[in-house]
Amino acid sequence: MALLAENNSRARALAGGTDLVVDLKHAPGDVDLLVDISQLPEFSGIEETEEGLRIGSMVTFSELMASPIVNQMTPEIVAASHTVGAVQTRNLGTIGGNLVTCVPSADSAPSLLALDAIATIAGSDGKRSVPLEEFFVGPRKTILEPHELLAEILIPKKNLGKPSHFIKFGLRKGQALALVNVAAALYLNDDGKVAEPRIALGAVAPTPMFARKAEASLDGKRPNEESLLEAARVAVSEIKPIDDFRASANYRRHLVQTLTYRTLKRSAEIASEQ
Amino acid sequence: MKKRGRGIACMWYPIGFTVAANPSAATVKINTDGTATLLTGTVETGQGALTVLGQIAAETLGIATDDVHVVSADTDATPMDTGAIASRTTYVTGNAIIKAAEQAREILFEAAAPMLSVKPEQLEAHDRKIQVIGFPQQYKTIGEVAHHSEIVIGRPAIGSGSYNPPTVEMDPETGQGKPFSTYVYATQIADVEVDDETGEVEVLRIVAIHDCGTPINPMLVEGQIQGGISMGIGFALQEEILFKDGKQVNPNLTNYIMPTSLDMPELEVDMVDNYDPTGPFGAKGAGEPTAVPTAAAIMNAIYDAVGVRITSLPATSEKVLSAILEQKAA
Amino acid sequence: MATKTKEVLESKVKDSEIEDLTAPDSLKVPAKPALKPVVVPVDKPVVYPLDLPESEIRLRTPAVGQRASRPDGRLHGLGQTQYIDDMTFPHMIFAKILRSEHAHAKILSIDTSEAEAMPGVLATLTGSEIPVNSFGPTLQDQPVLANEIVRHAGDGVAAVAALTEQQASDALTKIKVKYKPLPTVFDPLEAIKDDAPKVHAPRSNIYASKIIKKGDVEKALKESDQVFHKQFKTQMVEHVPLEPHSSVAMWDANGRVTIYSSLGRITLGRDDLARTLGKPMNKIRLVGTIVGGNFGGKNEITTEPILAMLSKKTGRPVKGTFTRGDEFISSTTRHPFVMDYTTGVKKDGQILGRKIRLVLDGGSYCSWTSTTLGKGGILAAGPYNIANLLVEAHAVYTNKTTTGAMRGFGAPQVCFAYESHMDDMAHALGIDPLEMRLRNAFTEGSVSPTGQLLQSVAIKESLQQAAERFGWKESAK
Amino acid sequence: MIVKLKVNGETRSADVPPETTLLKLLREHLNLTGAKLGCDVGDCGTCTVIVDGESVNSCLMLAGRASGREVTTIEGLASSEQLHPLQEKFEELGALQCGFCGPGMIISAKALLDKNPEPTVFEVKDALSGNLCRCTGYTKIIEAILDAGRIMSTAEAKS
Repeated sequence: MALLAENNSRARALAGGTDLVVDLKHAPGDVDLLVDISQLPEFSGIEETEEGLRIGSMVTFSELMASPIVNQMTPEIVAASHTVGAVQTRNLGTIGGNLVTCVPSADSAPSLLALDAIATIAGSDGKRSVPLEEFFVGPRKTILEPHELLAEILIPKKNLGKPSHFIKFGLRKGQALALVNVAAALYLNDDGKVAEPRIALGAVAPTPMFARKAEASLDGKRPNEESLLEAARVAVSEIKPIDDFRASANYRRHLVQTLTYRTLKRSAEIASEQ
Repeated sequence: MKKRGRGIACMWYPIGFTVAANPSAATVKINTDGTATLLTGTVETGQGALTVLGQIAAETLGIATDDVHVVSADTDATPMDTGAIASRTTYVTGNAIIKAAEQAREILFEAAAPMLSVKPEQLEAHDRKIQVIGFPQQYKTIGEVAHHSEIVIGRPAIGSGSYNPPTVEMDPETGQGKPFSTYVYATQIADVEVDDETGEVEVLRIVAIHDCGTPINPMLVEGQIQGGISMGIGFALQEEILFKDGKQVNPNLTNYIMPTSLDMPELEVDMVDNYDPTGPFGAKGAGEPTAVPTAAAIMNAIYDAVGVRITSLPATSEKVLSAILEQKAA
Repeated sequence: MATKTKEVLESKVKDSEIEDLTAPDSLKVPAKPALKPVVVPVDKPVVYPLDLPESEIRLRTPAVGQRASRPDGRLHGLGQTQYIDDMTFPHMIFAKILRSEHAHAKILSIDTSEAEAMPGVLATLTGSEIPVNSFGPTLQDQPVLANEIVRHAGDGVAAVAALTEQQASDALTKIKVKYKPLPTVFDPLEAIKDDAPKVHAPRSNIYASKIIKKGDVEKALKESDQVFHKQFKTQMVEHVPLEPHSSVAMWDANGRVTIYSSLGRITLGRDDLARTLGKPMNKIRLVGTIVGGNFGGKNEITTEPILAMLSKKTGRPVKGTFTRGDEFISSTTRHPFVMDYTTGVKKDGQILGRKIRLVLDGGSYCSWTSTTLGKGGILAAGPYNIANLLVEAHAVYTNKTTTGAMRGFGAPQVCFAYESHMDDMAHALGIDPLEMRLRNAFTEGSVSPTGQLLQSVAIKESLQQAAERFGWKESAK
Repeated sequence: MIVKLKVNGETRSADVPPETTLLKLLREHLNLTGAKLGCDVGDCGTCTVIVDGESVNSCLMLAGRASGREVTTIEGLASSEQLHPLQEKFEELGALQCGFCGPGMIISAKALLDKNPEPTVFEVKDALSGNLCRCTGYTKIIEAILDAGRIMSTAEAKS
């Protein structure tokens, strides 16, 4: 970290390298110093602690998918990990790298957001924690200072096993970039009403985001077609999608509506099965 | 909701160049042990041409595939060839090889005739033997004959030949003429599922039945069909070079969307039983046509599933959804 | 690992032994020679079985009809197939090509002096140094390296040969090209208009046309029970061979040049090289290996004359391998088609007459457009008996990537149109799509759109066999 | 920088610039050209090798990171007596055409079968989604992998 701090903008931390090595090839002169952090023990490992499920930032997507704890407690994180790149990139790519790169379409972000994940940041002057939502500042921009690194992700204990569903929509099935990512999570009260709904969206705004108004519209309601559709419609009003060569903003709005409805519906089904 | 649909498309496709001469030449050298070397100027581009051409030479000489070694693609050493283009290799180069091999074989027949006390025209090459037609028990092995011809008589069994498909110039006013020697035919049927809320098209299964005349090597023909279909699926649903102000915006494999293993449906491919008397052992060709009807079959299946006619390719999920929404609005 | 890239690189240059320069005196010694990294120990050969028994199928007679395995298949599986980029030769150097960022512009000047002073650079090349700076299978309208006008963003304008690929790439950024932008046209339907900017001024943008005429189409349409019309369009597609184009050229003391190339057609490739290099054919040796995917995209020379000239300038083998980006922007692609179909049918589904207009986006150069136009036009009516037919097909230049040969030469485009059109008509007439096709399909002895008597026709058989295999009847809704 | 690693069971080392990828190290410094350069950015999979049991895109891994680790390339599969079952089945079924994707495909398949010798068709497709092929439509490749898996699990059951 001292190395990163003293070299400031000309230094980069190297995690899995699936994005950074490509960047270096495109602009070889931009970086003077690479610090390999992928093997740091304090940034690795998956474990259940008092606070919840701790995922080291240097955990690869393949490790996440193979982890019994993650499969059991947060299966949607496994599902989301499975949509990242292909086997070879999942073997190299880390969850921390995916979040720090901070592209709007980062596949790991929505399912983590939906479970109110917390990011722990390590700096030369100690550690701090922020809700993952605040970690993202803009496209390719996080709150990390040059001397700081993302150390770990924590899924709070109360959200382990929270009914959740994730859908990635891309232009093909293998190795796809997301046009839209949607993750939903919710509880059902004893009287069958929705509690603590979360709707997290990717690739439809400068950063991965919550659809807070949509969540509010669903909170306390029975999850029927009317309430779920209404939430999906409200979610569309909250996003700021762009037109690009992959898809129009309008199409992304359609997808958000359809996929928000589907993820909420599936989450509610899981909840009622429990 | 996901809706199922099926679509059929058939096609025809010519072998070789449009009118223009596109000859191939070949040389076949029979070794004194009865194995052979084939020289061809074509290039193996993955389709299995050299294997098929070796099989054609072997068949003409009555020997096995493995008995022929194929030398290719060196302008210093191999005869001219118009090349791996226009689905012409099996047909055009194949016919040239038959002529070359027949010429070499004729030398063996002439050497064997006195050995078997018959006339050369009474002989055939079969099962690594030169034998008397109708009397297969009267034979000499091809190795014995080749050795005798080269070492005793002093006449090495080497043959060369060339072939150019016969065509007739097209009339400039009406286009009437005979631009190609022969054509192949095919049908593909696609079974698809269309999500009418996202426009996503999933191809579940494609049945493809192709005519290539005699399949010289059915395994390689199947490979051509399967590969052609994957290219056809990309053309149908995903692939497009996009421009902004005249510059490509997706010149990479991240954003140029070609099918991955996960995008491929179940394929059932087979061949029509057919024989073209103008082709080598009845064969025509199989390279390009395999990619031709796929997109049309998929578009017809989309229509069958959700009732929208896609008139411009590729049928991206966005395009399909907007056609569905337009139809609902109308 | 914590590595200071820059520092390490600099220290490396200091420690380095200077590259052995055996090249002629005319060669400029690179200012900052890069090091040849030292390979330390063991270079054990790769191990694999040398005497496997042959598969029984390859030993069978008769040979035709056998599912014989491919001899190259084993080498592929072992990783032992030598593609061009796997080849190295002593003293081999690497070439890179600078490409135009403009879709249409006049080249005012090209200054390579700064690039020549870059570390590791041994030579540069521009179009004016190529003996005959044009090529193309039908029309020789394409420069090897553009030196007067660039016609699409991707035209090569200058080349660099250096000790490493990275040095060659770095040097490209130092070449200064001054352009004067010219008006552009990208849409083929715009390009076909009289007042459109001319891609090859003063010539018309329409550079090839084909007409096929049979019977009396207007009369047939009048006599039809129903007439259908629809326009179809297709997109530009890339071949995507997994192996990018690659070649190595080396000039020898007898003035012969040997070129190893990923070309799929060496005989005509040598013709093109003899022409562009101004050399007799017997002074050129073109060798192909197994091409790592072609699909029509490797049917023409691309960088081969450039590498040959750079080899002549440096006295070394010169390798040039496309990046994936080069593969997209500078190789050929599939023609986009705009297709207008008008078809008259009887109530029972019989096609009486068909009128077709095809406009092919020919991109910036002709390449294999004439063949695509011919095949597309001839095949456009489909495998059907149609007594009255008019096909009019035109290819037009645009300031886009060159379109050329690609698997099917226009057939996938027109098949998409005629088979979509066929289904529309079947649905409108209430006829099963399979039946609609069977009623019109060619049979043995049918006459093609060009008046050819067809033999070995198997279209109905393929339709029926496919329908049976699919379960067409059973799956009817 | 000096990179020392184990490649196909042999200890190898090379002095390379720090920005060298594992792919360049293998191809240019160790003369192992089985892994190919098809895109250089991790999209095509032709450069796939196994590092410590996991398949990776060697074009995305810096050589320095492979230091001290065990790398298996396509050249490490066969012995002087026999082909690897994957190589055998790929050849027998005509699974490869131009062959350029082949080494990467076989390495991805090996990484799969080493962990899961009896995969489903979906698992095979999923394991190959990072290896593009333009010739074959993947069909015969998938068949060959399933067949090779059967051979490998039978051989394992016998031993």
